[in-house]
Amino acid sequence: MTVGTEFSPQARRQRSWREIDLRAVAPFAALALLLIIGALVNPNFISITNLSNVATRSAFIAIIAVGATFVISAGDLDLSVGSMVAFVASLMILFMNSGAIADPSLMLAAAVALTLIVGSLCGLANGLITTIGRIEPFIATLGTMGIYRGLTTWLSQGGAITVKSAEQQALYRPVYFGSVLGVPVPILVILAVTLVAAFILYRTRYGRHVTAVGSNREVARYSGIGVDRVRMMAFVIQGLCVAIAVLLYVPRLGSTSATTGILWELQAITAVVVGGTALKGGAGRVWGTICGAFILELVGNIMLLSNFISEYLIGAIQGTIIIVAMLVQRSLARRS
Amino acid sequence: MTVGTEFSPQARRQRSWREIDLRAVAPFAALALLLIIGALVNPNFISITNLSNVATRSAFIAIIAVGATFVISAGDLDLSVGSMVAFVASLMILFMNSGAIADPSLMLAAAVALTLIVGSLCGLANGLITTIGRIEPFIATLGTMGIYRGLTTWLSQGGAITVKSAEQQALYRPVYFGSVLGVPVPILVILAVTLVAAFILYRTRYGRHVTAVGSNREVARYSGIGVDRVRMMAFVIQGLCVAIAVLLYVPRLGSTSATTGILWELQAITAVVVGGTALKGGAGRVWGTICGAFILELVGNIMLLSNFISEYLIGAIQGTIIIVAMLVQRSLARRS
Amino acid sequence: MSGVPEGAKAPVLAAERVSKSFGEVQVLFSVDFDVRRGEVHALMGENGAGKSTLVKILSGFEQPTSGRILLDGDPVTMPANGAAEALGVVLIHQEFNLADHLTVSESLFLGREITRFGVLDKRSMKRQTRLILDQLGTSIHEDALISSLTVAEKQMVEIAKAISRDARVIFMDEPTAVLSRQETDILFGQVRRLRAQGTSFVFVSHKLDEVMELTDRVTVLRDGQWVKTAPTSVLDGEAIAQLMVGRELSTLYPAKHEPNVDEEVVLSVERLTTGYVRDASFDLRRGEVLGFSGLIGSGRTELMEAVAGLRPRLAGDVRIRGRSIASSDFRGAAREGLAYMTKDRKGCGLLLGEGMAVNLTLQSIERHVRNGYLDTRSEAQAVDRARRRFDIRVRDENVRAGRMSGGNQQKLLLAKIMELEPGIIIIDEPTRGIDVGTKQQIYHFIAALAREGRSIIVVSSEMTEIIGLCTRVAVMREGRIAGMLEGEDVNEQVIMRYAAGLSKAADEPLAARA
Amino acid sequence: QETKTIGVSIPAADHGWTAGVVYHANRVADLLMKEHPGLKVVVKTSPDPASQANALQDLEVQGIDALVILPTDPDPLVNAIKEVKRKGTFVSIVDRAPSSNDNSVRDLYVAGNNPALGEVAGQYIKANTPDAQVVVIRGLPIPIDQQRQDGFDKGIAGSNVKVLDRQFGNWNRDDAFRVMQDYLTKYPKIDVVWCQDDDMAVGVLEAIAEAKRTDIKYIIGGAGSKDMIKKVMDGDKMVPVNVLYPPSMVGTAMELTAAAIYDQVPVHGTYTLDATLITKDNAKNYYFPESPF
Ligand SMILES: Nc1ncnc2c1ncn2[C@@H]1O[C@H](COP(=O)(O)OP(=O)(O)OP(=O)(O)O)[C@@H](O)[C@H]1O
Ligand SMILES: Nc1ncnc2c1ncn2[C@@H]1O[C@H](COP(=O)(O)OP(=O)(O)OP(=O)(O)O)[C@@H](O)[C@H]1O
Ligand SMILES: [Mg+2]
Ligand SMILES: [Mg+2]
Repeated sequence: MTVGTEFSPQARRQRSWREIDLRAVAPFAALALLLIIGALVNPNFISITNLSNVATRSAFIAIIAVGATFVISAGDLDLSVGSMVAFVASLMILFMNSGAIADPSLMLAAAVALTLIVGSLCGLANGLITTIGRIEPFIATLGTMGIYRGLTTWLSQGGAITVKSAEQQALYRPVYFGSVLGVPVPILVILAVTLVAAFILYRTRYGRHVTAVGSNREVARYSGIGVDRVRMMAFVIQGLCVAIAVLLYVPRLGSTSATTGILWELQAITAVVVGGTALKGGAGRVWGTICGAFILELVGNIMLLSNFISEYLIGAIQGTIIIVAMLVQRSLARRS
Repeated sequence: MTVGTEFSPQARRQRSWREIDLRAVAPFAALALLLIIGALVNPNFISITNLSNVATRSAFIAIIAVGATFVISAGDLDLSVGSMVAFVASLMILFMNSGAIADPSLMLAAAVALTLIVGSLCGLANGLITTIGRIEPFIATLGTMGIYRGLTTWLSQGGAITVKSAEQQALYRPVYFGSVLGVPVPILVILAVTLVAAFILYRTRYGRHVTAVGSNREVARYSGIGVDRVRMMAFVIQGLCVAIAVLLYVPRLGSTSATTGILWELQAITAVVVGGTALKGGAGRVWGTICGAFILELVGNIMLLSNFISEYLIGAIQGTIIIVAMLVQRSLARRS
Repeated sequence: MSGVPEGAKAPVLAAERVSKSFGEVQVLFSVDFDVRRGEVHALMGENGAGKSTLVKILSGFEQPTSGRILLDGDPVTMPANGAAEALGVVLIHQEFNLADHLTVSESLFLGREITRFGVLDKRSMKRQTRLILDQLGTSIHEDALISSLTVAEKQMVEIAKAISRDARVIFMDEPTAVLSRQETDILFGQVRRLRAQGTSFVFVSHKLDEVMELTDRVTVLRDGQWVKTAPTSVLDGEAIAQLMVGRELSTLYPAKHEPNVDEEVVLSVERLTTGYVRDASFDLRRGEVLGFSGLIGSGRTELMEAVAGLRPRLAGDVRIRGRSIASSDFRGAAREGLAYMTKDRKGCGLLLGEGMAVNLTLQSIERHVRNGYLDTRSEAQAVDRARRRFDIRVRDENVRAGRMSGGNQQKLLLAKIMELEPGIIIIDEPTRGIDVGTKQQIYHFIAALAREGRSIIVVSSEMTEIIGLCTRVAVMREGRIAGMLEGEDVNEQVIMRYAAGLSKAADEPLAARA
Repeated sequence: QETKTIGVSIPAADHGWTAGVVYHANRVADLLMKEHPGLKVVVKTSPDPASQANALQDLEVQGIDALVILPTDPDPLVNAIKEVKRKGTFVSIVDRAPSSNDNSVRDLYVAGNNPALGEVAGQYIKANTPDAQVVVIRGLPIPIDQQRQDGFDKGIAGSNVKVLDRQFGNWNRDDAFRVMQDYLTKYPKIDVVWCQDDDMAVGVLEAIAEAKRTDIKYIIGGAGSKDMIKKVMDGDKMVPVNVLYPPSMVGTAMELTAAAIYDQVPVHGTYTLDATLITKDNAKNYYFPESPF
């Protein structure tokens, strides 16, 4: 997206088309390439059902990755998101099972609110430890990753936590499986989240500050930006995104376990980087991130639909494809 | 000489002494703290057997982390080391089982040589992809992580790969279980590796260049340093360290599988950061890294020896301890 | 000027019809330039004229788009990335080229470390570093980390690095921009010494008096075109300025405008103490231009950052229009209308990876928020306004700040601060790397601000600037305000005496001499 | 009674079945300590072979008279177990046997029967739907998974049952959901899904339900989680049977071990538990609603 740069007369726009756009377009080119490969591998691949399955499935990672785009743009990193999903989902289901509120829809609304609050608090905790505690985000969130995962294991006693009331399950199910005008709800949620995120990142003061903090903290400080506040806020946004992902995750299987969300943090970060945001911080590319999440999910999908790859080698081929996708991107970006 | 510039060199020198030393000492302080806690938790903890057990088994992570210190100092990151261990170990055992050389000791020597070569080549592959391919090391090594892991799964056909010949196992066993003058071999290997690494990092031209490259690539390039060569070499060193870890790993369990080394990369990176090396690159602290590896292993050991912690919560407490250790470090370092 | 033997006048290094384009933007147009053995050759021109680019091309850091480079008369392709040092061609970059994690001696020998049997010979590298630093008369410690040095100290390290090379030609891109007169004199001493041994220098500077004093020949560039090369002795400052700007310059400094004694005191600092600065007290009146002078490391920057709330104070009070400002409360001070312009434009001033708009409005983004979202059109207007007002010259509107010429970066930084429309402005080194034409504009700009009733503190190492602009001057020395000069006392001799510790403020005990 | 210590080393609760193991280990530990006043039972969990080897060392440091171990992955742990055994400690291995499983490694082997888990499922499919097209979801690439696959192949041998595909679902609900969804895209007709684990069965069922596909006759999970047994009990058409692979076997081993060190009975050799086929008729015998699994 180039929203941030199109402030200008014609000459400017032309130039930015060349330089900036090719870089932003690169992930989409890689996506297109994958779609072509997929279509060659299996005719079912390109069917609406399959593509909408893939897009729907990618919702969790995509939404989490949108949050990660903020954290990474601000020059930080959050490794705890995967276990945060498990933790927040556990609390949500436990609350739904607690029967604190009799009316099912009211209960559901309360559970949703609680989830969003818990998610933000988890994010805030990460933010506080990294900024006030001055611990490298990698280590700080590796620590909280252990903490959230441990708490989940403890809450579930190692097993699964399942929504008990069938009525509630039925009420909640459409949030993942339903569709509006033929478009699955999760896809709509991805779109909504991304639009809001793009607006915040490119069109608000806060978004500008995120970029500044991520590209040079000293400059940000000398410009009167509350660096720690901006970073903390990015972690909170990440927490909120995790909570939204949980809101979609719980209705899918109606349950969660200690293994929920394992390695999702790496997938989210990969989506962000494949989407064109640099891990060093600075300019974030929300739309690229979404594209990155699709790419990751598509790669797995193509593997499974193809008939000629040993199941043992899937991991190896997946790795190769990611590297090749990045190479394609780079060479496109260098063309500019 | 001019009058104006007489702010004393003495004052400055003292300042820098303080600053550097306290920061370097901090991880050791955290280690000492843990030793005290451990002694309080369980009287067996402080026994020679236990401590030497802990030190011995920290060998894998410690040695890998020494390599990671180079990569991280040079401003890169290697996420593939865990699966590289599995891959290299598989190849080593397969070679030993191949019976290509009849004489067992000769065979062992050949296997060792092969392991070191394969390790370096794996490292080189990572280095080539990140430098020549210009892909962020996070993504590049996430890709090769999948590749090495996938190849291992394929080699082992989903099962385990085990040293077949009992004779060879017996011959090789002392490399992990033996001791020299009462000191277990792995501890000696840690020491040797660290000494060599410290020498390279602090006493050779190459080490100096690693710091420069990690601190500021442009500056290094303008100083006529072959930046890509230095980075590539750091990945090769990392690969060599992985190979050395494999040389210790194989005699311990005599076997490897597709799950060997999972998450070791995170542990290695944690050890490096807990040891005081910044993830952004620049000054590397090899001794701190070793200390970090001990800290990680000790935390697990204390958990196991204490009998009052629910096993479900171990992950959570481990995470907490790491964060607290870092906080202790930070506050010590800030004292300066 | 010096006794250069006749036969040595052959060019060592020359550029022949060199052109350079970045993408579609051409910045050098068929320029001819040559350096003779044992001469100091000044390269002058407005900001963005292409001086740095030419110098980089001649030292291999950029490759020309067309044209030739001749070394000892033979065409060569300059090896890239500093490898030209092997040919005896060394460049001191306009922007620092030092890595934060290295020490001074490590930086000096980076890329050409001394080893014995493969082991770094730290002792001998330190010894040589000390030797060179002593030659330069600086007390920077050879083991100090680069990150702990001030801007001026870093510049001295860069100079040390260059003269420690066995160079035939040394390019110096604005080496004195951050140096005080004292350091500049030492540097010139070294230049003269090496010139006598046959080393050639190319000296890029905007300081006309230095050029007149040191150099043998002058080349002037304008808008990427060669304008003139002539012996310095046949030119005077005015002539050079005219060649650069292409028009006649009126007086450099505007008329001073002294505020009334009963003008309101807008900023008052009382007994402010930080790690290094002790007991600094001063007042600033409405419409006043107050200068801060002193030697390198005398604590001016630290004092001003503490006043602005960018550094914690250990003791003391800062009041703006009577309202007390808490320690480290940068935003509180900003709300009261105080703005601070850093002199470290690369490290603290500009986001080098972003364009002009983002940088310009970074601190004043509120002005461009409409109904909660950013109005990029209004930002673009602000950019256009700032470019006109500060004469920011770029040939490509979307260029990243890091690729703008040094002087234009400085103007952008100034524009960024002025976007705040502050009532009190602290400017640290306002004209660092700025050409004479623009300098004059900036001086008049400052004077106009003062006339509007704003108050300005100018921290500068350029004595003439302080004297030309300020009605009152504080001289700092070793973390204290050694004297507050007014009226007749604002002249070079008196300021120097205070700065060097030969005169002291009445209430201060005699400082022990080291 | 004299004081003795039993060390119990089991995998960390990383999916439903292992969670059951942890639950039963703790349950039986409490029972045993009540039964034998001098007895101390220490239960330790480890996520992977390397840390389980460490846990063994740590248990040894504490001093134990007997070890009950359910190895995360047996072969890599053989040496570590031998190390314990060499010191004269009574060793019981549960469920996962190393390739050289003799007296030099352990005193007692309580076997869950992995090949049988696959074989029973295979035989059921062969008997009920002899011409079925089957898709298989595997667990993680480790030996026990391979044993189950081999057992399954043996079970369907000699029939028209055709395996369309095998992919890894990592014993994880979400991954199983994903794999199943793609199977449904890839194959227009599937008769039976064998996913050999009840955790994965949850994801599989959800994927089928969402696709509204009616060609799938039934699925077979495995291990006997309470949710799946409930479905069998209730006569769910999609889940007609389950293959028992009880996590409680660790408790059995602990009880036998306690008996051995208190010299009540001589226990040596191999005890193999059946991979019982759970049907609507016998389901209620295996239903433990309070277990986490
Ligand atoms: N890498 C680059 N990419 C694009 N444009 C560049 C690059 N480097 C320099 N320029 C442009 O070239 C022109 C000349 O810049 P240069 O740095 O040579 O000026 P200068 O004469 O040194 O000015 P100053 O006195 O301000 O330092 C400027 O317009 C600048 O924006
Ligand atoms: N004797 C000393 N002991 C410790 N620190 C000192 C000493 N002398 C100077 N310094 C350091 O030097 C800095 C003062 O430099 P500052 O930048 O404030 O001075 P300046 O007058 O602006 O000079 P410059 O032009 O070098 O910036 C302080 O931050 C202080 O830490
Ligand atoms: Mg310049
Ligand atoms: Mg200063």
